[in-house]
Amino acid sequence: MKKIEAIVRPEKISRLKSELLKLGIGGMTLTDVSGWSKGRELHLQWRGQKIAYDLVPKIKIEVVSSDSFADKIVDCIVKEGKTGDGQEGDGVIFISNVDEAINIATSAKGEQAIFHSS
Amino acid sequence: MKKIEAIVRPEKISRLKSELLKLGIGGMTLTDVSGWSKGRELHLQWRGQKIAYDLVPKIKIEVVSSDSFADKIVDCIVKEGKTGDGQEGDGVIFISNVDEAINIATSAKGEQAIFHSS
Amino acid sequence: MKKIEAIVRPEKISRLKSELLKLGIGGMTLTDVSGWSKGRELHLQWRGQKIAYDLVPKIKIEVVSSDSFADKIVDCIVKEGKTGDGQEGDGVIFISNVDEAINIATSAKGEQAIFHSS
Amino acid sequence: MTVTIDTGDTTWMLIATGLVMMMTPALGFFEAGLIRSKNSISVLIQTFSGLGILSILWIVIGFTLAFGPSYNGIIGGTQYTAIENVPINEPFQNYATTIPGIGFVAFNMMVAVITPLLITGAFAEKMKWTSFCIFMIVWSILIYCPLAHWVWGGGWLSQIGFYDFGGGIVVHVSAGMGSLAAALVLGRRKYFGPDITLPHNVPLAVIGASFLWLGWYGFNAGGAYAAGGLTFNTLLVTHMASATSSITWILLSWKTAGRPSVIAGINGAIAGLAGVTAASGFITVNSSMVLGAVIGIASFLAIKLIKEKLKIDDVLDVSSVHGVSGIVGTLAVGILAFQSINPNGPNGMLAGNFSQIGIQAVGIGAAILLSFVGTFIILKIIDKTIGLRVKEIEEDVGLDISGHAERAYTK
Amino acid sequence: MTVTIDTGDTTWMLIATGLVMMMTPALGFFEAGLIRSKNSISVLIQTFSGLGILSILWIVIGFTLAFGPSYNGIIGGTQYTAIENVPINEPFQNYATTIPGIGFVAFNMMVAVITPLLITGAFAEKMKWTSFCIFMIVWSILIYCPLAHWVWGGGWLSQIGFYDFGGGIVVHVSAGMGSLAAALVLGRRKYFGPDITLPHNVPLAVIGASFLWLGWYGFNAGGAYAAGGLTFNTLLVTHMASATSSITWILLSWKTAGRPSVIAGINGAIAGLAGVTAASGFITVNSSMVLGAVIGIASFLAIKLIKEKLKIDDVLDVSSVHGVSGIVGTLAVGILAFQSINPNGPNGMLAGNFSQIGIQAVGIGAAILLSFVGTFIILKIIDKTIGLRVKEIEEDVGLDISGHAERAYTK
Amino acid sequence: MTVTIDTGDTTWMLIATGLVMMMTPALGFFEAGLIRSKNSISVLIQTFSGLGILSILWIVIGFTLAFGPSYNGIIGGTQYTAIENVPINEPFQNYATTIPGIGFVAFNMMVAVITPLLITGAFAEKMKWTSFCIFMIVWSILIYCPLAHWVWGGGWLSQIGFYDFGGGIVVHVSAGMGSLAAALVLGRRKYFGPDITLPHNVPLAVIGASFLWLGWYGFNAGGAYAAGGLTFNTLLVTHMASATSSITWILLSWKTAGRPSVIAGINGAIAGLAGVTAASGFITVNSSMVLGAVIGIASFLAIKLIKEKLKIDDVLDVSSVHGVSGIVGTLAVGILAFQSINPNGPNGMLAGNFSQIGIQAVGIGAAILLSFVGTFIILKIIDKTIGLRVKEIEEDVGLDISGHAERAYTK
Ligand SMILES: Nc1ncnc2c1ncn2[C@@H]1O[C@H](COP(=O)(O)OP(=O)(O)O)[C@@H](O)[C@H]1O
Ligand SMILES: Nc1ncnc2c1ncn2[C@@H]1O[C@H](COP(=O)(O)OP(=O)(O)O)[C@@H](O)[C@H]1O
Ligand SMILES: Nc1ncnc2c1ncn2[C@@H]1O[C@H](COP(=O)(O)OP(=O)(O)O)[C@@H](O)[C@H]1O
Repeated sequence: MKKIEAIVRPEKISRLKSELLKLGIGGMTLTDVSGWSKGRELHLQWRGQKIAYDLVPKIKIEVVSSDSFADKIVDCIVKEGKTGDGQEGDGVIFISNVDEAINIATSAKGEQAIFHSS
Repeated sequence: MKKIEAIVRPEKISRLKSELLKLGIGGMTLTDVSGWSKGRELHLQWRGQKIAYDLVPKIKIEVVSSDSFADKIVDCIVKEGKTGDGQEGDGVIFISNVDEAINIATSAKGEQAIFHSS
Repeated sequence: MKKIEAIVRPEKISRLKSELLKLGIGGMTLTDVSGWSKGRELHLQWRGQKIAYDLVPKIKIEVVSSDSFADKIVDCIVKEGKTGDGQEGDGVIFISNVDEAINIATSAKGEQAIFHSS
Repeated sequence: MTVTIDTGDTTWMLIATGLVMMMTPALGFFEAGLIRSKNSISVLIQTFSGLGILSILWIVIGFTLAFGPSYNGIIGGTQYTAIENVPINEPFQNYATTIPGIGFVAFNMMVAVITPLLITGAFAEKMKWTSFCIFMIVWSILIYCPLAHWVWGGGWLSQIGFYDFGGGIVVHVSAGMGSLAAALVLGRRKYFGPDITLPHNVPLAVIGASFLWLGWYGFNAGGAYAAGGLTFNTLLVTHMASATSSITWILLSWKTAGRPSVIAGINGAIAGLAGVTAASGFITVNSSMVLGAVIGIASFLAIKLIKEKLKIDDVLDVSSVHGVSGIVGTLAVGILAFQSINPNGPNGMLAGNFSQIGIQAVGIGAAILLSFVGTFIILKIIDKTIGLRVKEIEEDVGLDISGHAERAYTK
Repeated sequence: MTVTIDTGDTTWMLIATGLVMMMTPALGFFEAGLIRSKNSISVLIQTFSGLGILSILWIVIGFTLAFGPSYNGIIGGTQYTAIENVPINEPFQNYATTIPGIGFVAFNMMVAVITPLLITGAFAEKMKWTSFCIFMIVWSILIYCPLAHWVWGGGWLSQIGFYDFGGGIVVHVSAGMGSLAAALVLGRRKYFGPDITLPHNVPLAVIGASFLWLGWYGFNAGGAYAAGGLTFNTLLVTHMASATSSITWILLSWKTAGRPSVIAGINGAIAGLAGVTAASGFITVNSSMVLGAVIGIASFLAIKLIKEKLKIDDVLDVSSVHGVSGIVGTLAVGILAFQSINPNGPNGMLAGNFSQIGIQAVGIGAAILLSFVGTFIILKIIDKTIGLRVKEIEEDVGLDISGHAERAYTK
Repeated sequence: MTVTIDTGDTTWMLIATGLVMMMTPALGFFEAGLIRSKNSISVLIQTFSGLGILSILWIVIGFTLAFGPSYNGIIGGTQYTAIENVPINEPFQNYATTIPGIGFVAFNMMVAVITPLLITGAFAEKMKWTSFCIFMIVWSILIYCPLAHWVWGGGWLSQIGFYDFGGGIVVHVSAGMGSLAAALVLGRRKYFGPDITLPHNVPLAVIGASFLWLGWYGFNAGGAYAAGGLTFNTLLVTHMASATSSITWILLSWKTAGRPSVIAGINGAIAGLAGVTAASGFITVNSSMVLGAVIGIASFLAIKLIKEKLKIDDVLDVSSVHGVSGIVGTLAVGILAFQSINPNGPNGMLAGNFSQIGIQAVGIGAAILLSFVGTFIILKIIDKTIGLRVKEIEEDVGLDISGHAERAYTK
């Protein structure tokens, strides 16, 4: 299985969520994070000390899916998460490997654990 | 080493934590998240727009452990995290591989980094 | 690519961030977490029930980088994150593998996705 | 008694009215802070919409049922329906004779608004908003208005010489016993136990408690309907009972849980304030310090009994904090009252009058009966018809999202 | 008319002054809670620094422009510059004749402070703090002071028999129409739409709204400059309009969005309070309940029109909640006023006087013209010179970090 | 002087008492918002339990030590122990002669409660709750009561003609210098520096500051013990000093850190309020604007010196915000006071009296000596016996969990 981890704009969440739903994913987990990435620093000051305080609130979406399904999810996130032509700040997606998944309620393992129905 | 990532009910945390403790794990990290999974959507509306706003507050527990110890941890979480007979919403556990761990204070690496004592 | 995940003291963040910046990393994501690790439990009570309530607020920094760059990042975090001589509570770093990265705005993949400039 | 408007007295009642109005949202902050984030909006909308609904109800019918000319000491007549015949530029002849009649209506509105809303603490995290609305209206008409009439509107309790200065039974015993009934009818929350009773925003709860404390100056000392020595004595009695009860709770939390708790501190303060209400206009400041400590102990132990032993899920312990406290304080009138403090009040045991405590007990008994049984019946009927509790999935998701499509906090 | 200080009246005005002062920070809480976390500090500093800046301005020049001896009914003279010649131990001869002259200055300062700050709701999340400061000062001098003079300082509107008790046009229409102009000049926020209008801290917004509600007792009933029947009637009229408008909004939110909303509840309350302001000292409590419902409907629909149809990004809907409400309520004076309530006020249609409504319309028209056009021009000039909006990257990062190097919350 | 109760004056003092009471929880919100989340409960419980403990202490012994018949101008006698002999329905003969005696006790209680609690700002995030409790009691008896007696109870400072209207030295210099001593005795927090001084909840701090501002109307204008021109002048003087000091701080933060800061704004307001306290009942509104700016600059620079240069970890800068401000404002009485404003006050330099400033300096010196040395000794003794600071691990985990088993926020 794959874990798809996307850092996206908070404004995009509600539409993104319903699109992922339509795709038929089994679940997702959202975390409030703050992000920084190159080229976006604002040089600010704090109590007289110069600091680069440029963290932007973002939301991290994590979806674990079967290997084959992962690409569709990535495409969906890219499509929904994009703002304009190459605009900065739309975020990134990371894909990594998951060895095993276990559903706590049913003790189901593997892909069974992450797909209730269908 | 393995990373065990469990998304569980907030109500279960205090007991779960003390059980993991008894097992002898070296540490854990908790994050407030919100989750959604299939079959649990409530169709709601927001300012007149129909949306499926069905995120449930959950807590993510992350434990990094030696490969051999991972199963015990999973069993413990499944045991403590379960509510009734196959009840929805009890959560999921994901297991993935961790290449290396470093303790910042001691610069210890590998399994030394995650087990202070014992 | 590698994901470097460090759980550090909140007090250390501002300096750590600017050091990582100097190194030339492409981005990072911060999450508020709470952590527990062995040997640090305080036995407290809550409404008359004995519980070990010993979660300490920490910040998780995640940086995804090229394989070759990972070590430099780890060294930087260790250097900045250390408080005194082997003092507890300075945190841990975990390194794991990332299969793919995609920049949402540009659709760039791999290391292109995580390095805007340079 | 002269019946002319005094600007000083009127100003005091303008303020007291404002202070008591403010208690309703403050109650919302107090409660919302002490429950889980996912249900906090549901409580805020209950108190906020309750303020609107019950204010309208009071103007339309409530005031006249409570303070209209008495039908056999049971209920007020309809003379003041829609505040018809209420004097604006003169005082009433029989109530609050130095402030405008409409001021008497306004002050008592705020008291009438907050009373049923206290019960929200018993069914927070459980009850549907629609059922809540209906319940508020019915309870106010069937329980609050009669009780207010019996005690303050010339009804039978006042005729037998029962005394309740600020609303010990009218407000606190009635809401407290109503809460006990509500907790029984609605049953326990899912996963009832210490794990779900973590307050989500303690500073918010402390803000609520602090403004409740301040508002109570208006609630109790406003009952003097004038500004003078008695008013200030009432204010100070109120303050000291809160102070001693709060400290008592902090010490008890320290003893039982090993750590002094701020949540104990604010709950103790509310218990002291609720408890001293009945007696606040009749006793000395020194008595109030003793009374506050007794109220603190009684209400603290009551929680241990009701919630921990009997496992009755009165979410915010209204039955103890208001109910038990109110009983203790109303009884205390029969012990601690002195006519040297308030010539229009009774003497208690310490002043040599051993009969007053019996009369006080009658009043308490009547209030318990009316409010416990009445609430039980009202809620059972609503339950059988439109239902009281949210669905299980709604409880899981939280009442905020499921019932109001709102979240308390976003980034 | 006797011109001696009355301690009761003076105490009422001391309190009313405090209550209205408190509305300014409360406005900040209300607004900050309803916008995104990353911009919440920027609004808090606007209201807090506005309180400082506009207070100083009022002492130095504002009071005399509004209340100094009239130049042809257009603007006040400079007799009271830096409050020179303001009596401390006696009342003014022509205003508020039972309280110290300096008390009249202080109470009206608080009204003058909050009025321009209401417009912050229109440009929250968009505007630079420096431009904000300049705008406040200019707007106060060019729009608020003349308007206050026309209505309350003996200016031409008062001379033609226009009545505005608490500030229906002086405060709410002027701020509301100024907000409309501001929203047009500043344009929409990035990603304007429902996704960015999630309030970040609802309890904070409810705290703000609750203290605005309480403060409005001072705002409106303070306009009586005395404590008596009219004062209490005004307080209760204010309260009931808020109650009915709040409930109206909750019902409308339920109907249109499927769920009763607490944010609707608090917005409705503010709309009711703003709306009833003009009429609060002239009408009966029963009328105010009808008026509150009408204001609620009008302001709710106005948002649908202005924000959802016309896509004008008046961030917190000041144009509807204050502007449209203020218009409705000021017109209502011409319908609902009774001299039996206030002998110094007008009679409206229901009292048989059909001409008053025309005069009220003239006042409303004048206020709209002055404030909409005036605000538009002022902002255009500032925009062309030092600029109004923050940079796009600053909007992304949030005004708190970019403009103030502060974050509302950390761990 | 007539000695009869006036309802208007009494109402003003009822309110002023309430306003000052409210300042204690407001202080808690202000402080809790400005420190780290993990220690915020520990401050809330200090202010809340302090309100209880110090109220009881005041009734039992404090009032009589401060206001009982003087022993040689040093301390009050025991005539009013447990408020025995305090008149309820008449005024005192020598204090506040138009309000009930018990009202004088109540108002002064609230002032006596908040004074020691100001010092919590110096040892927040460091001190054990038990040691805090003991310290409060001892400090109140040994430092506050004598000082209040010297200035207001007929003691030696009042005999030599020293004037302090609202508590410039009694409250602010004493708490400020006590804080300096406390910071020295307790030492620095772990990792002391800008990284740990991020405020965790700015809106909470602004709520606190706003209600402190409002409460200060009662604190200063309550010192008139009556409602009239002087009362209103005092209120406005207080307001304007806060306004100008707040704006001064915002400008200074802009200049030194490149961004206007809301935290500077609220700190500046508190500095202005604390600073003007001594002079508030003696000076003109126009003087107060100048004084506010001077206080703002002095207190801002004091922080640079004490915290940034000398690295003294007075956590919330009480020594600067209250101490230095209080010194400046108390001296200013000797310059700006006019008997035309307050015939019972002094004339200052501008009114041609060059000797007053010397007397003021004597009072300031006495207060610094008593409070700095006294606090130092008291804390050293507590430190040697039961200890002052929490353990290092408790500081890491946070005082909330370790000391109170509570967390401010959960989900
Ligand atoms: N190399 C990286 N490692 C971890 N997180 C990253 C990395 N690059 C980007 N991110 C996350 O993605 C977010 C968005 O990145 P990006 O699209 O480059 O936008 P921005 O211009 O807002 O930084 C960042 O704020 C950060 O949270
Ligand atoms: N495929 C998945 N990917 C990521 N997170 C998931 C996935 N499936 C479930 N989760 C997480 O686990 C939580 C609980 O899942 P589950 O037990 O299916 O319960 P529920 O019925 O509450 O959705 C979800 O709320 C979500 O946070
Ligand atoms: N095995 C582990 N798995 C997950 N998180 C861990 C593990 N060990 C430590 N951590 C995280 O790192 C944090 C710091 O660890 P450590 O340096 O051991 O400090 P401390 O003494 O504060 O526990 C912990 O609070 C926890 O969040």
